[in-house]
Amino acid sequence: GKAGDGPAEPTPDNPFRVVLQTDWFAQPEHGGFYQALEKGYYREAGLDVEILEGGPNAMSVQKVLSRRAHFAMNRADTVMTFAKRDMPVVMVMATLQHDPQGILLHADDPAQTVEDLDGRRVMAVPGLAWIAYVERKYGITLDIIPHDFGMDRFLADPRFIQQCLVTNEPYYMEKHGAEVRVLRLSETGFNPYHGIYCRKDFAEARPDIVQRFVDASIRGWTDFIEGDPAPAFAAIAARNPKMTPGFMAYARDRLVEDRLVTGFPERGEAVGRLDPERMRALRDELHALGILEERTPLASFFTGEFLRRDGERPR
Amino acid sequence: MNFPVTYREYIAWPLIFGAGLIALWYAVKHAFALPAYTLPAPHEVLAALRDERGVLARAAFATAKGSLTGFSAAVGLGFALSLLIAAFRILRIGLYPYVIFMQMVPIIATAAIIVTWLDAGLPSVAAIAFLIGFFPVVASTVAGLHSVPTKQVELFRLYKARPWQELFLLRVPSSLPYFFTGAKIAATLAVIGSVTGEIFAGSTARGGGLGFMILIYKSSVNTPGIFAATLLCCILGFLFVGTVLLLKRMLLRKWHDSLDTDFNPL
Amino acid sequence: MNFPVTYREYIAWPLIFGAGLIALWYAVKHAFALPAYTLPAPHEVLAALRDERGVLARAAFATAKGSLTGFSAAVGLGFALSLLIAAFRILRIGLYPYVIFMQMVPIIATAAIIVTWLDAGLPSVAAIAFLIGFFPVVASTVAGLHSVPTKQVELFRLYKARPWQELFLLRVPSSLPYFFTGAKIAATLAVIGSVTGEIFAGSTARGGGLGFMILIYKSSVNTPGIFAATLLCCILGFLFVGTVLLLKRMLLRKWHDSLDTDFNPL
Amino acid sequence: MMSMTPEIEFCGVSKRFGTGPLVLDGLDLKVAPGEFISVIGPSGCGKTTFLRIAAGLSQPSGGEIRFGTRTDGARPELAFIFQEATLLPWRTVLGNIELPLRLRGERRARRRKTAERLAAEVGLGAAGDFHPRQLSGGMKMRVSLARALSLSPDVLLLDEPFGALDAITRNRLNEDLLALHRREGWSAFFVTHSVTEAVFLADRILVLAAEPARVETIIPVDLPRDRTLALRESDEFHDAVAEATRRMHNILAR
Amino acid sequence: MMSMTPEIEFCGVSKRFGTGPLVLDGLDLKVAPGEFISVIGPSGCGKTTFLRIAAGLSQPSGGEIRFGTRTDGARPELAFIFQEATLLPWRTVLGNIELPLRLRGERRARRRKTAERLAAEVGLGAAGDFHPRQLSGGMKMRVSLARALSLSPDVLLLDEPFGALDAITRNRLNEDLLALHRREGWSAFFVTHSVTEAVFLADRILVLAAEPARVETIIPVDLPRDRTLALRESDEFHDAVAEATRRMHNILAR
Ligand SMILES: Nc1ncnc2c1ncn2[C@@H]1O[C@H](COP(=O)(O)OP(=O)(O)OP(=O)(O)O)[C@@H](O)[C@H]1O
Ligand SMILES: Nc1ncnc2c1ncn2[C@@H]1O[C@H](COP(=O)(O)OP(=O)(O)OP(=O)(O)O)[C@@H](O)[C@H]1O
Ligand SMILES: [Mg+2]
Ligand SMILES: [Mg+2]
Repeated sequence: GKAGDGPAEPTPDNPFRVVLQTDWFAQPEHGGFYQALEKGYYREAGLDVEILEGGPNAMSVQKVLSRRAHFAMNRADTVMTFAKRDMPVVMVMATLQHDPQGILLHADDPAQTVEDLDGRRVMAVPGLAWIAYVERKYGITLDIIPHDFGMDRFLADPRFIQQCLVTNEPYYMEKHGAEVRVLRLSETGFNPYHGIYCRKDFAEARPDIVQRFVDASIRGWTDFIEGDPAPAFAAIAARNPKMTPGFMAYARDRLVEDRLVTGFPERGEAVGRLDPERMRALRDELHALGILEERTPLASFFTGEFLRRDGERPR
Repeated sequence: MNFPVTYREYIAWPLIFGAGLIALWYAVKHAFALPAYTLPAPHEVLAALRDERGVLARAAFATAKGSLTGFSAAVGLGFALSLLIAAFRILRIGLYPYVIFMQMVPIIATAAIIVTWLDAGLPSVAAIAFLIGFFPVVASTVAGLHSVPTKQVELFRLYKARPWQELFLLRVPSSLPYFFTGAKIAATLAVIGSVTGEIFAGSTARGGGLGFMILIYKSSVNTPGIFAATLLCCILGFLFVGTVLLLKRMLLRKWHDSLDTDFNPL
Repeated sequence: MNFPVTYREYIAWPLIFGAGLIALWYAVKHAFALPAYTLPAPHEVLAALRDERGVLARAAFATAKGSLTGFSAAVGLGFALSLLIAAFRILRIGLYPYVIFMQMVPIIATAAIIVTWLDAGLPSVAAIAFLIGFFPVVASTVAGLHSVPTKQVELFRLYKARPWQELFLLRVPSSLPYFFTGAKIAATLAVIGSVTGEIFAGSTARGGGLGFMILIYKSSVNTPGIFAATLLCCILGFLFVGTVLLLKRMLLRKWHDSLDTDFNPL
Repeated sequence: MMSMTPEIEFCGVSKRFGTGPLVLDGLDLKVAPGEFISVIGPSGCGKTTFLRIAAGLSQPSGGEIRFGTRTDGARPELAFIFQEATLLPWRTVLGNIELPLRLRGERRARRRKTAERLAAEVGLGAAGDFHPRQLSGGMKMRVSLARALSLSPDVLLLDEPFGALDAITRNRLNEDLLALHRREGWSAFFVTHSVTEAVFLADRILVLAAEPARVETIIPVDLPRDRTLALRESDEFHDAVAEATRRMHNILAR
Repeated sequence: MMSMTPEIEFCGVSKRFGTGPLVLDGLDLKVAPGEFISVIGPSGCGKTTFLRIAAGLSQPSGGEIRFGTRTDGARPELAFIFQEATLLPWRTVLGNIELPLRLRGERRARRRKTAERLAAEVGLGAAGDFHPRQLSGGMKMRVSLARALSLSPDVLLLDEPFGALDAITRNRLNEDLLALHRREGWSAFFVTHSVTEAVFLADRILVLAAEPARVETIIPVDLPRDRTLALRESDEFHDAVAEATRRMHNILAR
């Protein structure tokens, strides 16, 4: 249903209905939201949250723009592109402090660095910013073939290379006996936040709701990473029949060990935190490489309004 | 070609060919030593079907709903549009080119628009299934509405039949053999359309269909699962085609002058 | 309906309707205050077409190659298979169900297999375009081969025509109106098929076609770009349909007994 | 009924298909209301073409046709029996016969009754529920005849309606046709290959020649309008037939 | 040629469509090689059905047909002229006429020559390149006739081939048919509604009645086999016709 208006002063008994559109089928990478949902953090905050799953063609921004979802997920670079196209959306919180994307190779593949991929065929989502980024920054050319979101071709072809999430594909590959290696994109310098965005006018009209959502989500994420993930796992497995306990544990371990959610506190990173300086640096670099045609003002795609400077977790 | 056919043959030959195809399948698998994640063996597919029967049954049901809605809309609206095109010369000359034009818009492009206007889930899925099946119905029916023997049209004009009478009492019955060909094509496309819809515009919160399951199996390298879901797609499609053929038989058997009508169930 | 039509009308009406549709497009855009990223205005699409003309021209060429190959194969092999099915009862009963069955396999499932065997690039793209256009040709042609008037078949049997004579001298010419309907459907599907193929099996190195460009524009949320690529798809498809219609006119005009043949270019 | 039946005038009507030879060349003919014209001539001479032009199904290449004093350009109510029975294969015998009434919006029960009566009249009372593909050639033509009679037309155009019928059926239908003509008073153009039939039915006989197309003659039939089968045994009738045959042979042998 | 023409024997042949009434009921007939049988009877009595059964296009519900002493079960070479000209719309007049030769694998130039000769014989020399939809009804039947004659059949089945033709053309074709029959010696079944024609052509006339289907009679024609149009003016001929007519009326009035 259409995301409509809700009560002015929502309470747990009279909650505000909020729709969150995720970027893929239910998976541990969305764990914090499911945790918040299952443990009633949203409800406590006076929100009645529905999580819509995505997929390879989720078109979440269309849903946010047409007000069929309040919040959706994406990478900071994509949200900058939205701004460039005059889409009135702003990023309000981060889900991942570091980009979990990587390039998956067989362990014995001769390529050791990104430069070695020059001229190689890589299965990826055509048109994503990271492709142009590594091509221009390292002066290489990739032969991109469209990602089919499968792994069978990788398994069948010992020289196959494909885009992956460090939290995801390596698990299945290893389960099928393939030895794999991952070149993390964050090591190439391409390291955008993954975060949540919403319509600008919604953030302006109902900052209270956004604030409640951000706070409850951060609470959920913190609990998912630090506490017992079982409630989220149960909810995810119920929605996505392919989520086995083994896989979910693996993915969460990656999130924890690689500090993808919490970041490194010594660099001022924290759950949910968006650092304006990192945003500006990303934008400038994308602009310098000609990927962003103009230096879109920060305010057009991002607001720190809902995040505490110290990244403290909400009470 | 013209000796009477026993019904037993209609069971026997498909079974023989089916067995042959399955043998071929095993042969290919062994000749190239293909692993299950590239080409699962038939029994592995059946095993997947058994293991996943709960999920797949629900998914098949969801896909059936999407296909049925889309298919009905394609046949109904396609037929209606064909009537309009046949009835109004101006539409035929002026509008029909754009109908063909529309048909050539790739699904991936339409999906974006559809999702903007419709809710994700069943409405979008059905809309895409509809779009895929729509044109074959229109193209076939329009061809049929225009293949009426001259003499019969002249008869109607002599009797000063009103245009709508010419349409409904002459052109429509006369076009039925063509219409059913179009409906048969639409029936085979209905399930494909629904699956494509689920892939491009599916939302999964409301019980994803077989297309959704194929994506899920794909992202967990469950190739036998993909084949099992595919098998269900085919079976579902067969039910649609079967319904169309049954209807055709019932309506045309009495009068359609074709020696083979009786021998050609498909 | 039966007064003579000047050729001028064939130019005028499409232009009038085209203008109407463009007006409607602007009207919808303004009525709902739709921004360019949801629904770009026609002039914005044209601007995108101009800005991207180099890339899009190359892409259109690649897609044209894929479509043409797939379409030719669909028509050629589809026709050949229809002949076999019409000629051999055993194939009709035993094999045809599996042909229909195959047709119902979702592209996403077949694409994976095709790409594994043929590698990404033109061959895979053409193969997918082929698969999409194949069945409409078969279904229509088989229907046509079976819609021969009884009397004519009896005539051939009286003259002890051999089966292949009955096939080539009677059934084939008699089925042409049906065949062309199928070919027309295949022609509209050729470009869609190629675009779908590129989505599953395109490649930048081999000049990814319009489908690939749509994927890229989609990733960078370039809606006018998507529309521009789509427009090219439609124009490309029109050329295919036009060719089929021209051929049909040339072959059938002399003898096909249908009052409207002359008035109905589509 | 007769009030509607107009005078029909053909003024220099000619017809040529594409670049072929002339099929009709400057045909002039004035037909009084209620007149019965038989049309006779060798195969391929243009009889069907003439009827089609009269019915407006084909445009003359030259000349024109006028219907009475009508200035509204409207054609009178026409019924046409095509040379090849043109039945709708999906309609039964009764369904085909009642088609013109259906097109006129007649009510179901009434048109069914009319159709049943007409089916019986042409000897198809027992075949009412057959589909055309179950009928013999002659039966199809009779359905086509019954269909033409189901309306009360102003002008009846009959293109060899009885060619496929046996003598007995044919004679009976000839008589029926004459009785109907007396009662309803339509004008008729009746194509036949039988001089006897032409003489028996017509007020005048239009003889068409094939080549050159320009030659056509009118042979008047000087027999009382009140004709029965008994007339056919009379000397008067035999003389008329012999005379017509002689003149025809003269024309066609030229 | 004549050597191939077999004796044909119908033994208790009967036919019923579905659950309808009997159309043929226990028909017995023995036809000598080269014999010419005319078939006559009211519309819908089963003439076409009889021909179709003779040609093997329809299976009898009872009884059987034997062709000479052949034990190989092979049917002799047949030509059938359907009551409705069955032309292939995409073939020209010549193309339709040469079809049987084409099916036999005759060479292009030869079959074209034969077709041109036959087209001229049936008076269609100038229409060789027309498509069927450009032909008149009678012209179509003549194409159909020429096609049937293009082979040298053993048995010729003609279902009212001349019903749509004018007297002059019809007489000419009657004569041609007789000459051909003398020369080639096929057996013939010839359906017609004209007693005159039946008598003129046949050795024997098979009269079928509609109801009950069981009634059928053979009327022998006692005229010399060597017939020309002149015969038709003779008293002998007129007597034969009168006699046949009388007997027929007796049968059909029963
Ligand atoms: N396919 C069929 N199904 C049912 N009844 C049929 C079929 N074909 C013919 N009949 C019936 O068989 C009877 C004889 O038909 P047939 O065509 O042999 O008549 P006919 O003697 O040739 O008549 P005509 O002179 O009018 O051509 C008719 O009453 C007809 O209704
Ligand atoms: N559509 C057409 N195109 C070209 N020529 C045609 C067409 N229709 C008829 N003709 C020609 O016109 C001439 C007259 O045809 P028409 O049908 O009027 O003859 P008819 O007198 O009715 O002959 P029949 O007694 O054989 O029915 C014929 O020579 C025919 O070839
Ligand atoms: Mg005629
Ligand atoms: Mg008959």
